[in-house]
Amino acid sequence: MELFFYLLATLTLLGALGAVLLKNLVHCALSLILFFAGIAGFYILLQAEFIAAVQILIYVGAVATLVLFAIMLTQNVIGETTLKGLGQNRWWALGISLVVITVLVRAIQHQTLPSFLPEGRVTTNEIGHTLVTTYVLPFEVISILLTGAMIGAIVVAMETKKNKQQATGDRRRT
Amino acid sequence: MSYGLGILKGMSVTLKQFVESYTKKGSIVTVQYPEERREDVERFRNFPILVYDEKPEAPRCVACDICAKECPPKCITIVRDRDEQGRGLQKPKVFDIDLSVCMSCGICEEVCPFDAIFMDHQFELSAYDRMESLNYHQEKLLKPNSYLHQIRPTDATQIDAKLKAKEEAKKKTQPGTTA
Amino acid sequence: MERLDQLFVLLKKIILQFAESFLPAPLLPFLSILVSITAIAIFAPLTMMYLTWLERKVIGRMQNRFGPNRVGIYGLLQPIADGIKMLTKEDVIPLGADRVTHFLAPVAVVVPSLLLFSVLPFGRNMTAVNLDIGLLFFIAVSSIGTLAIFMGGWASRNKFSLLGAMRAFAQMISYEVPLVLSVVTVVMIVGSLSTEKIVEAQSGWGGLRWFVFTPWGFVGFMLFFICSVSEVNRTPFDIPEGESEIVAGFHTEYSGMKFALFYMAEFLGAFAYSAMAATLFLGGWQGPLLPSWLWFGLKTFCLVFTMIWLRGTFPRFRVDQLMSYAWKFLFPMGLSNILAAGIWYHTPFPLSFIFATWILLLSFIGLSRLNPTGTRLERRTYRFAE
Amino acid sequence: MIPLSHFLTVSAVLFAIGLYGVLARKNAVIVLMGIEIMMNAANLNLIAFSRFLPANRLTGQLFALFGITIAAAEVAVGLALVIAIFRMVKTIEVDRIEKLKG
Repeated sequence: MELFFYLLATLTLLGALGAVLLKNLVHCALSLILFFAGIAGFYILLQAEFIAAVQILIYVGAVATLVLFAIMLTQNVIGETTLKGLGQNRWWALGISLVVITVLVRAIQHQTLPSFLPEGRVTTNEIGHTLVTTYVLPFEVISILLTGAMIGAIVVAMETKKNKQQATGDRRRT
Repeated sequence: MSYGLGILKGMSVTLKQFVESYTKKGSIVTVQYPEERREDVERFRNFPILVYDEKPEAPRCVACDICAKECPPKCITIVRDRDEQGRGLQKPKVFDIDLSVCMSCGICEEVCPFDAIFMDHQFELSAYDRMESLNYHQEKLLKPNSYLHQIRPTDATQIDAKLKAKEEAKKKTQPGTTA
Repeated sequence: MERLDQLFVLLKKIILQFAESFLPAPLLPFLSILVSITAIAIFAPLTMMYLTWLERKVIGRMQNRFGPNRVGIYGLLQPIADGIKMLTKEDVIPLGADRVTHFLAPVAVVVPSLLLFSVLPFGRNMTAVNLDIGLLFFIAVSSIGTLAIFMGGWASRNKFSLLGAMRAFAQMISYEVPLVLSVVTVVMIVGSLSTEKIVEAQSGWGGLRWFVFTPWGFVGFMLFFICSVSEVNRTPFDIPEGESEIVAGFHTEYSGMKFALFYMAEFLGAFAYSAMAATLFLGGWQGPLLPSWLWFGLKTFCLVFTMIWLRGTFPRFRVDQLMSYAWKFLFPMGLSNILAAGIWYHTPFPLSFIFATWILLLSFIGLSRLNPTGTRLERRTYRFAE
Repeated sequence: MIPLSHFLTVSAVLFAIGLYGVLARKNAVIVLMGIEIMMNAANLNLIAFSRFLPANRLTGQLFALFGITIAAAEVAVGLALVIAIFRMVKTIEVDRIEKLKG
């Protein structure tokens, strides 16, 4: 069991680091997908298969596609995806994230955490059942939020007559 | 309500073809080439051949060079035969056709005034090297008139009749003028 | 009969007993998983090879010609000849391509389509991995394939393959939605995501309890089958590798073994999707007389044959027709199918069929009337290269 | 048997990496990816606690489910904004998009 954990941990950390540090945008996106797969592996380790499958379906299936589409749409030339790399304030960023890590890890060490494993598994129909009985309000609110977000995203990103000319216009001027 | 029926109709056609290919006899058209062969079609044309009547030394061709001029890819080369004094003879000394260039269009057969060149039915002529072995010389091109009768009976008989008629006409005028 | 039905299960038991003698005890569960994995690993490529043979024979026969019949009797060794040809072909990596993604793409395409096999119920208690979220796993893994195709298209760094990859992306996403909607109806009625329970729910009455005989089941089956044909990029939805327009789409720059992997993924996907369609709507391995795995094979074979039959009949969709067909026809049909299934579930027997068919017919006619067929592309406006 | 602290440290490190990505990178799409990584780290915590705490074990997984849907909606809107910005200003370098004129 521990072997899987360490394997998955390295895989996920590599994916996350790659997503953040790589120069080529599409390589970042692909390592992000590796990261999502690693997280799904963790969920399976924690015996949450349903959430792992949902994670793969939503993140690897849809969010990564969305990110790749965005990269494709915002790159003027395919392949020219090397960018000026990191911003000049990256040392500050490194400092802040190191501080965050030390604070969190210190907090984890001092905390007395339950170490024994309760038996019994959470089955999918249990999740489904509680989702529609005790948690029905957040369930409905989420569905409204999703439709709102979807319509909003489409309206924002849509090419109307007005900004279509703007898009082509700009390019001709520069 | 007929949305989608077009799809079913299309699919039924292909299914019918599929089923018929097993049941109906003639529905599969492919000829399994090396084993089965398609029967010979008279006007089939492949590479040109020269025709001689009796002796291979006297082909019908009089080396008039019309076919060489007319040949689109220019793959015919003719050199007229010369006797000792250097006067041209009505016979080609060298008659080469480069089969790797020839596109078997049949123009040489059409323009030839002396019906000397015809398109052959023989197409299995593969060779190992492109240059020399596909450049057919006169000996390889010459074929007897009987072979022509064998592969293109109707055309051959018409041409023989025409030649014979020309022969008599010449004989008839010939004695007239000498007298 | 029982022994024949459980043939493969008994085979596995014999192997395990034989291995028990010399293997230490804790290794046994791994061994049983290993045995089913090797079974799939042998079964999948074999089916793929002989699906290619079947496809060439059937399409040949549909076009009044023999299929391959030179290599071996009836061309049975043709797939092996193709395999050798694929292996010996030189593996060209284009200069501009970035090696890592170019190399990873075929692997990332084949792995999901092999994973799909782990969840399929090949026969009575013959599912390789009996997940209780089997169906969700199937859909999640099939969405990974889309990404791998993009990787392949983008990595080979040429205009055609990128165009093909973007087309594949758009097509597979917009056809995944109706696919999931048609699966939702089955899950709603059966109440569980595991493929075993879905098949059990369709037993009884000698096959009349199959979902395909219910109104919503028939429409769901049509939706699922159409969407699976397009998920697998087969005609008439094979725009990503539309030979006529964009050379070979996303696998233009692949040759040799890598191209074989793309090809293999397509056929494994076709087989897995038809098997899932059979499980969901045609009662998996339910069947009166024959052993269960034979019934499963027969149904999947019929569905794969229809996929090939479609390929022999239809021309390719235009991209905008493809998109509008998915969003303007299949998606609303999926929604109305769920409504019909809900009503079917809660009304008593004679009424339920009438209501469900009435709703579905209404939505079918309405949608077909709403979607104007034969719309022309609007006049192309040309922008000169800046 | 992997203790809970291991999972928490991994998710803490992932959270920090996401934070670094958000702060250090210039391209808006990578910033959104960083936010995605932070959201996932939080979800990992939820699931880890739901596994180890004997109380009703379901809430962790449910909230992770809600977290995933919200993150997906957030990425969709974020990327729509990025595309709209790109159409107007032709660049998505984060530090160049600070002109507030119309």
